[in-house]
Amino acid sequence: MATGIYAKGKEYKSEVPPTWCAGCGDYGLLNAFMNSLADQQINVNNTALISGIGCSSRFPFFIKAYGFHGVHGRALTIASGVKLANPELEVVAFGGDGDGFAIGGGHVPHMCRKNMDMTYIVMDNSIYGLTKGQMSPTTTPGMKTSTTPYGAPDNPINPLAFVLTYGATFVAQAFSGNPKQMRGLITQAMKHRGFSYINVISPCPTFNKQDTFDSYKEMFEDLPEDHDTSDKPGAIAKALDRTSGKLYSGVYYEDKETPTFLDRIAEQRKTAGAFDFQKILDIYRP
Amino acid sequence: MATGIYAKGKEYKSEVPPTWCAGCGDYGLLNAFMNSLADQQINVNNTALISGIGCSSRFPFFIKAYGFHGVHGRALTIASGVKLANPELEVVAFGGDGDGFAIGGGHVPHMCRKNMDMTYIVMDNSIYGLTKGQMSPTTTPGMKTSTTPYGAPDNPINPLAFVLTYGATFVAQAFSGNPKQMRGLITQAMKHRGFSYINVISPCPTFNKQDTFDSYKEMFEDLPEDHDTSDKPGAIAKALDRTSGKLYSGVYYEDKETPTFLDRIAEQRKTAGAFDFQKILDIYRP
Amino acid sequence: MGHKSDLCIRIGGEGGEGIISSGDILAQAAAKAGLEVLTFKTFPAEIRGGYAMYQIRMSSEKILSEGDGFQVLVVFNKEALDNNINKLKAGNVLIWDGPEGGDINELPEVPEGVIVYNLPMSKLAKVDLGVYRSKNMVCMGALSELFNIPVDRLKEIINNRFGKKGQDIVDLNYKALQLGIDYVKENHQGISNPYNVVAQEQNKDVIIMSGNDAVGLGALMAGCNFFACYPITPATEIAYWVAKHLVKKGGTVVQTEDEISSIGAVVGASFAGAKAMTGTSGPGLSLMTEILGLGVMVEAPLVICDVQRGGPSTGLPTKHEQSDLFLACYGGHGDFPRIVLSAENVADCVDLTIHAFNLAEHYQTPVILLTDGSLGFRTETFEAPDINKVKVVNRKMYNPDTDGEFLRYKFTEDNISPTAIPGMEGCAHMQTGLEHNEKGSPNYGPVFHTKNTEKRFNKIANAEDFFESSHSDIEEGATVGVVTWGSTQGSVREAVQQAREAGVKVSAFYPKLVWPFPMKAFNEFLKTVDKILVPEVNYQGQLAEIIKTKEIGKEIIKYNIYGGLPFEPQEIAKKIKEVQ
Amino acid sequence: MGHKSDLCIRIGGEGGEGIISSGDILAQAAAKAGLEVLTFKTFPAEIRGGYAMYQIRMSSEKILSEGDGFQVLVVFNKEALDNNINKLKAGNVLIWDGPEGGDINELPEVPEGVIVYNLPMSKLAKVDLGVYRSKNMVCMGALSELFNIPVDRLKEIINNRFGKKGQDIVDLNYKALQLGIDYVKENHQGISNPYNVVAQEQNKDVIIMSGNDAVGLGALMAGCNFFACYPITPATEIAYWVAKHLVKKGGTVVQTEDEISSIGAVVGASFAGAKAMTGTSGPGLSLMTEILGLGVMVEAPLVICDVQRGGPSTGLPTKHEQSDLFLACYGGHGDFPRIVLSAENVADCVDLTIHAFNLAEHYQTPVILLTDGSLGFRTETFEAPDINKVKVVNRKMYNPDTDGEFLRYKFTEDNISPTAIPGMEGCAHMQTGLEHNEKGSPNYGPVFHTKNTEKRFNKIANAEDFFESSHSDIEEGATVGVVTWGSTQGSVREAVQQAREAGVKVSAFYPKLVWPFPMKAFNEFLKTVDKILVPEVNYQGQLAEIIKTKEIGKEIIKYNIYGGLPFEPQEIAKKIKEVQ
Ligand SMILES: Cc1ncc(C[n+]2csc(CCOP(=O)(O)OP(=O)(O)O)c2C)c(N)n1
Ligand SMILES: Cc1ncc(C[n+]2csc(CCOP(=O)(O)OP(=O)(O)O)c2C)c(N)n1
Ligand code: SF4
Ligand code: SF4
Ligand SMILES: [Mg+2]
Ligand SMILES: [Mg+2]
Repeated sequence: MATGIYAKGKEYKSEVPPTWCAGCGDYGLLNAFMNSLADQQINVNNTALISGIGCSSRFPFFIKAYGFHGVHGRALTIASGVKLANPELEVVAFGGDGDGFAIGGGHVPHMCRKNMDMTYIVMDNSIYGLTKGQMSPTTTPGMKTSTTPYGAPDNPINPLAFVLTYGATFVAQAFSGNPKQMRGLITQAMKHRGFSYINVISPCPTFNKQDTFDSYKEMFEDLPEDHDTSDKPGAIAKALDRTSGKLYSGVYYEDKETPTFLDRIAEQRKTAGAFDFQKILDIYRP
Repeated sequence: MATGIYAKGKEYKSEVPPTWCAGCGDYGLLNAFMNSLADQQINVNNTALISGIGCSSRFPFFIKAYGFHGVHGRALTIASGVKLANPELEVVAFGGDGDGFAIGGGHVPHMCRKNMDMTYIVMDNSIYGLTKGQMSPTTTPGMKTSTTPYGAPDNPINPLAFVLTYGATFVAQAFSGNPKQMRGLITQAMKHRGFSYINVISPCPTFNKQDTFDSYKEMFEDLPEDHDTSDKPGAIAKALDRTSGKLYSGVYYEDKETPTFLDRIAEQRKTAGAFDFQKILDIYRP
Repeated sequence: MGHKSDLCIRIGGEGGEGIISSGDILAQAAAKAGLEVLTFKTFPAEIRGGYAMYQIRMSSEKILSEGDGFQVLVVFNKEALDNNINKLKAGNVLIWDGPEGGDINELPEVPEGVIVYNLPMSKLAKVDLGVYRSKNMVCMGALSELFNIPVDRLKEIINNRFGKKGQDIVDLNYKALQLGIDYVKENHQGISNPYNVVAQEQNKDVIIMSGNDAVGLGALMAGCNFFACYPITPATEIAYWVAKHLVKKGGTVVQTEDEISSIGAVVGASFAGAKAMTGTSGPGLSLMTEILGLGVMVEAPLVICDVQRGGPSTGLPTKHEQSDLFLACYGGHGDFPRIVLSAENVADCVDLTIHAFNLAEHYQTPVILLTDGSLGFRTETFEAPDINKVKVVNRKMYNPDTDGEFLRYKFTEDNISPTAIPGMEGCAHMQTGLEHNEKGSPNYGPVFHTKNTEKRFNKIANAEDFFESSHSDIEEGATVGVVTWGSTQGSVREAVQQAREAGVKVSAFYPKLVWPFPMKAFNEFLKTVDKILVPEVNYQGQLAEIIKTKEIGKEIIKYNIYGGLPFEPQEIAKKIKEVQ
Repeated sequence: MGHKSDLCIRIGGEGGEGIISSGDILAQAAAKAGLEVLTFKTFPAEIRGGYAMYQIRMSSEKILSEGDGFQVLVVFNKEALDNNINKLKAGNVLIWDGPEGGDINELPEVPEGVIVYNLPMSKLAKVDLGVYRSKNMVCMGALSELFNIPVDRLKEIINNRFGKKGQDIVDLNYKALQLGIDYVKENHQGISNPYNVVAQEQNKDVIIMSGNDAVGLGALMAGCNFFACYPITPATEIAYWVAKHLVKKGGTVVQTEDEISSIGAVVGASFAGAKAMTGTSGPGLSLMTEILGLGVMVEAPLVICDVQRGGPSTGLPTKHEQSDLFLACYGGHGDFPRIVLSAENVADCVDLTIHAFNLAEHYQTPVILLTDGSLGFRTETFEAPDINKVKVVNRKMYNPDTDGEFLRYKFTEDNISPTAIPGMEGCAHMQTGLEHNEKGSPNYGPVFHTKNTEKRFNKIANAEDFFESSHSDIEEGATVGVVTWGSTQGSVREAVQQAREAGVKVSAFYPKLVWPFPMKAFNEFLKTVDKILVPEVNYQGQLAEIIKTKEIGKEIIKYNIYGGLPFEPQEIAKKIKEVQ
């Protein structure tokens, strides 16, 4: 095995001990992710893990790969620069529901529609963890948080429906309580060409006492066998539908046809013509 | 008639002559909007029109009402402050496709999901007009613009599908070439309680030579009679569907049930209790 | 060394071990006993793990700063011991739980002369009480017995805090307290205790409150009725406060999707006539600078409170630093002025927030109030403010009878244009971030840009006359004058006391307004000294650099630390002696 | 004033009347004729309507600035006449189309001694040619005939420009030219024309190019291979250029959804090893300051070009101002340094962009290059640069053989840590905007924050030694030294010439590096003068304020204009005389 590739998931773990509370959902992703790296035989030297700010955004510290822990909400912007500068790299971006869909929410549509070649994993705990318990974009209305002492007044966003509408070409949902399924989904997402998104429901037992492992366990179900992953409106409808009280894990949507951003760029390079410095100067010679 | 209310649409026009090119689609909205104001007997003294930066964002200058022309992409943030500070005001925000869905795209989801009590009208010309012809979020892929000399590499966004997914409670599309229909839609949108959105297809003959009045005229059709404005997944599917080569104008979706942000705030105020300065200090008296 | 009557207790341990809540209770008990209290807390930037510290300074006299270290150290774990043990001096006290709660007889190495009081709080809680997490209450009990802190007060507070959770919880805490008290009584009776505080009657109406809460209180008193914000350490508590209380007065508080949206909403609310504010820390202020310029351009009254933290970038989110002065004074594109205030202590947080609103309204311009993380978190006792005595200023409104035609940006003698808000009849107008004429229509000609630029700068040029914008403390014969800003002012005040007690002559200048710098008062001050010393918790000496631009013709001596901690007064006192 | 051989023609009218394109053609023709050319354009901020102006200065000698007004004025409408007529002096020429293209015999009021040449270009185009929009070409023909600009050159350029559109278009333009030529021949023959330019042989390889294009060219030459941006006036042309040309060299150019995304992508690309850049104007730079701090914290080499415009807020998007120096030097939260450069002219835009990349790579830190709207838009002739002679610097990479264990933020003697990029084996590491230890792990203790803060500042402290970072022009016996930055440097150079020609002794200091200010060179310079004069196109005197912080012990005289226009050299020359 080449240096940088490991046989077992746990060998991908860095020396840095996770800073998460006992019982934090993010541990589930960490394990699943490391196992998926081993499954895929990923080389950490060619891997860049990019994140924003939040409990969840500490993720890259705990893996042996190259990593970048940026500023709040901008993980995708930085990740896109990494990938475009070196398309050889395996690029995965990480963040929380606040990082990704509040302050960072303006960037997601554009990564999706560009079909930027990378994977984005959001750890959704319906709360701001690191800043100690304020309303997040996925907080249930009416929930009391430190900034909403009389109950959260906002309707929650629906990350899956968002990225589907934005044009992400691979969209899945996973649950921290089911790391085995998650492991497979991560592998699928990383192998996907183009922009892949995984919404990980990852409870925060410390600050969100309402959305717990137990309550989610009740609600989670695999997507039905007959779910058509090529039907986007169907996938959106599934994501929006909360009448059943169920949450579905699995692959909502997959599109292998749409060219990726790098594909398009490569196409353009061909029409741009060869580099000739004197020819460029000629334009400016009077 | 009280001061500030006018009988005819054109009386709502300010002294400032529009800065738009001859043939700009934005004139269509201006006329339709003024006529709608007259239809509704709106008082300009109680009206605040808020915009960002762009050709389209000059809109408020041309109406007699209170107006605010802010910075690029932030019209909705400013408009929300205006409305929350004085719920008595009629608040309408305006902008372009770049202002609203590129730099400002991070704010739209949150105004929608909050169901903020105001109307947002985007003049979509699939180009950056004011800065003279760069790719916008709705530019057709492959189109050559000044920043994309080898063709635009990005897939376009779908504003209607976006705001529907975000949770806007009134969503319509209009066409500058059909100001009569637009006039009615504006009235409906402004009368709607909560966040209402109108996507106005408003060609830029100066910088977008591809998406013209003529090409749009071919494509535009009214939404079918049997379109169900209460079916959100259906509305999204309709918005996403480009296979027919058609564009539909009319009301895509309407939801009169979801409480508005002001409704929720009012609810909370009740539980907060009465103001008593000494009682507050008591918390801090040792 | 501070006052003789001072007692400063520091408790250190792992975040989450109840250190913060027990510190709060102790501080309140001391305040209840009529003492002045000033606390100092540091948290880890991570949720779990990392070192947390709570220090309670109590005194019979006004406390000016965190002080010079502490006399009593309580350690809940080894990290706390290692971080702090060497700061103890002969005669100071270590409260000792045993290594990681182990055998109390296994003593740590301590500096010479340090007194060690055994207190097996872990064991008492775990074994005797059966509830390990009550360790902090055992500790409180012991401390109250050792240092004379009235246990009745402690009980009262515990009852108030935990009453809602049921009598069981209250009783458990009482029991834990008693265990600590009893242990001390049995084991340390008769030991001549070097420290004890004497409860005293207070006939002032005192409150104990944090800097962040105080900003909220100030906003409420100033008539703030709109607050928008995005959570950020160490500023979020301002939002908690206003979210709870402003609404009772009919105000609106909204959590937005980011800081840009917050400041946008604040500008909009101000346009609509509200007294609007946002609270943030450095990263948020960076994001707000574009719209800050818009606020100046449209002449919107609004207030931004920046609770500074260690930077740049995400930096040291829970650490102390005063490094956003440049950003506050110079940030944002284009050449535009803004008013910048800085608070010294918790009472100042109330007062200056009120002044910030008044200045904003009077001058129709954004005002930035700088506080910092230590000040935001620390609690202090001070006299309860009287809402009926507050002077509230409102923007000058257009009056059709006296003002002629309504022109939003009318050139006037004092550069303040009477304004109008939506809803007023006949005053409909446009505001724009483009340069404009008196009416508000875009105009890029030399005349209006020149005149408006001058208007924007000139209108606030005399802001120092608007309120008590600085305080000079002049000692005759002093050659050196200390000048600083923010909470370092407290350390300087105490350092000046120390220096004078040691016979060193020194003067000091305390600006509350830092931009435009109160030059009239400062020039008067400068006449009395030969050189100035500027201690700041940043690298470049941001205030010192600004003062240099005033070409004061005197030596300016910078004194900078940038390790994430505030100054100790003794450090400054030493420096004063050095440079005098 | 200016050189004897100077000719400066100004054409004014409504935006969209072909003024810009005809000006471009005229400028190119002059350059083709071997003349030095420097143009100056102003556009309205609106798409339609508003006043546009194009000024072409041509000379047999190097042109240093826009100059002192113009000698020939062509007006396409009344607004252009009103805006400019009073700037004409006796002996200057007005080309007169009649009022709004009406009766040419209805003469306007002109200053005494101004010569009026009738030229009914509207009529000639509309009536004689039948194509009104060819009015500008009629005008070109007339100008070439009047002022000796070789008409063959004009035709060549027209052929190159319009050839693609078909011979019809070319012929139409030729015909229009000829109409203008013929009119002059018939009506103004024999008039003793006070101005004419003499074509000359050029044996240098000259190009004519705008400042924005030149920044693109510099980036390409420096090895830039990643460029992200969001359109903004007056910077967008940089993006046009790189979008067209960088890709040919394998580079990547991406238009992002906003400026925050641009700078984020640039930081990411730099992390991945690219030479990355973004171009923007003030509002964009304001939005970028948070991530600028991140770039400094992670020590990312990257370049930001800010093409300044009038501010604050949306301000005066197409007007001239140098008001982002404070933002560039002091913007962003926390106390952190950055390298700031400022360009004087178009050739400088090439050179300093190259230096910007080299500095960024060498010091592993963000570099901001300040230009401005006039410079970005104006075209100038200069010698074609040689890509083979360019010195390209690359960041110091980690070498396992000599550098020991890989530590991304290793403390070294020169404060530069050898780095590694993803893809390198065995160097996987974390970069974070949190304060960190040598490895890159978060650390908020006093030691690392103190040492890293010092490292960040110290590593660039001697940046002035890295390249020719300033230029001193010392005249013996001069008491006053002029210091300025940006394109005002050109006006100062010309003013200095004028002053010296008038017998006034004066020195001047031209910093290319403005932060950290090149103090070694400046101190040497200061020894030779008694006081300094700092002309700047902003209100506060941003450079003057920065110089004040250096406590130079000499009088600093500010000279500020802020009307949206650059200085005229004669204004500065006059001031020099006044203060000497
Ligand atoms: C510009 C800026 N604004 C605010 C913050 C404060 N902040 C840090 S993390 C965070 C939210 C974290 O929530 P989320 O992204 O959901 O992650 P979690 O901690 O829940 O995993 C906030 C508001 C910041 N660091 N920077
Ligand atoms: C922060 C910032 N970035 C960029 C710009 C430049 N800018 C002004 S308008 C505009 C885009 C206009 O496009 P759109 O919103 O579609 O409006 P249109 O002109 O097409 O109506 C841009 C990029 C700006 N003013 N501010
Ligand atoms: S606070 Fe919540 S999200 Fe953060 S580490 Fe703890 S459990 Fe996880
Ligand atoms: S440039 Fe386009 S969008 Fe702008 S005014 Fe002209 S036609 Fe309208
Ligand atoms: Mg979260
Ligand atoms: Mg547009």
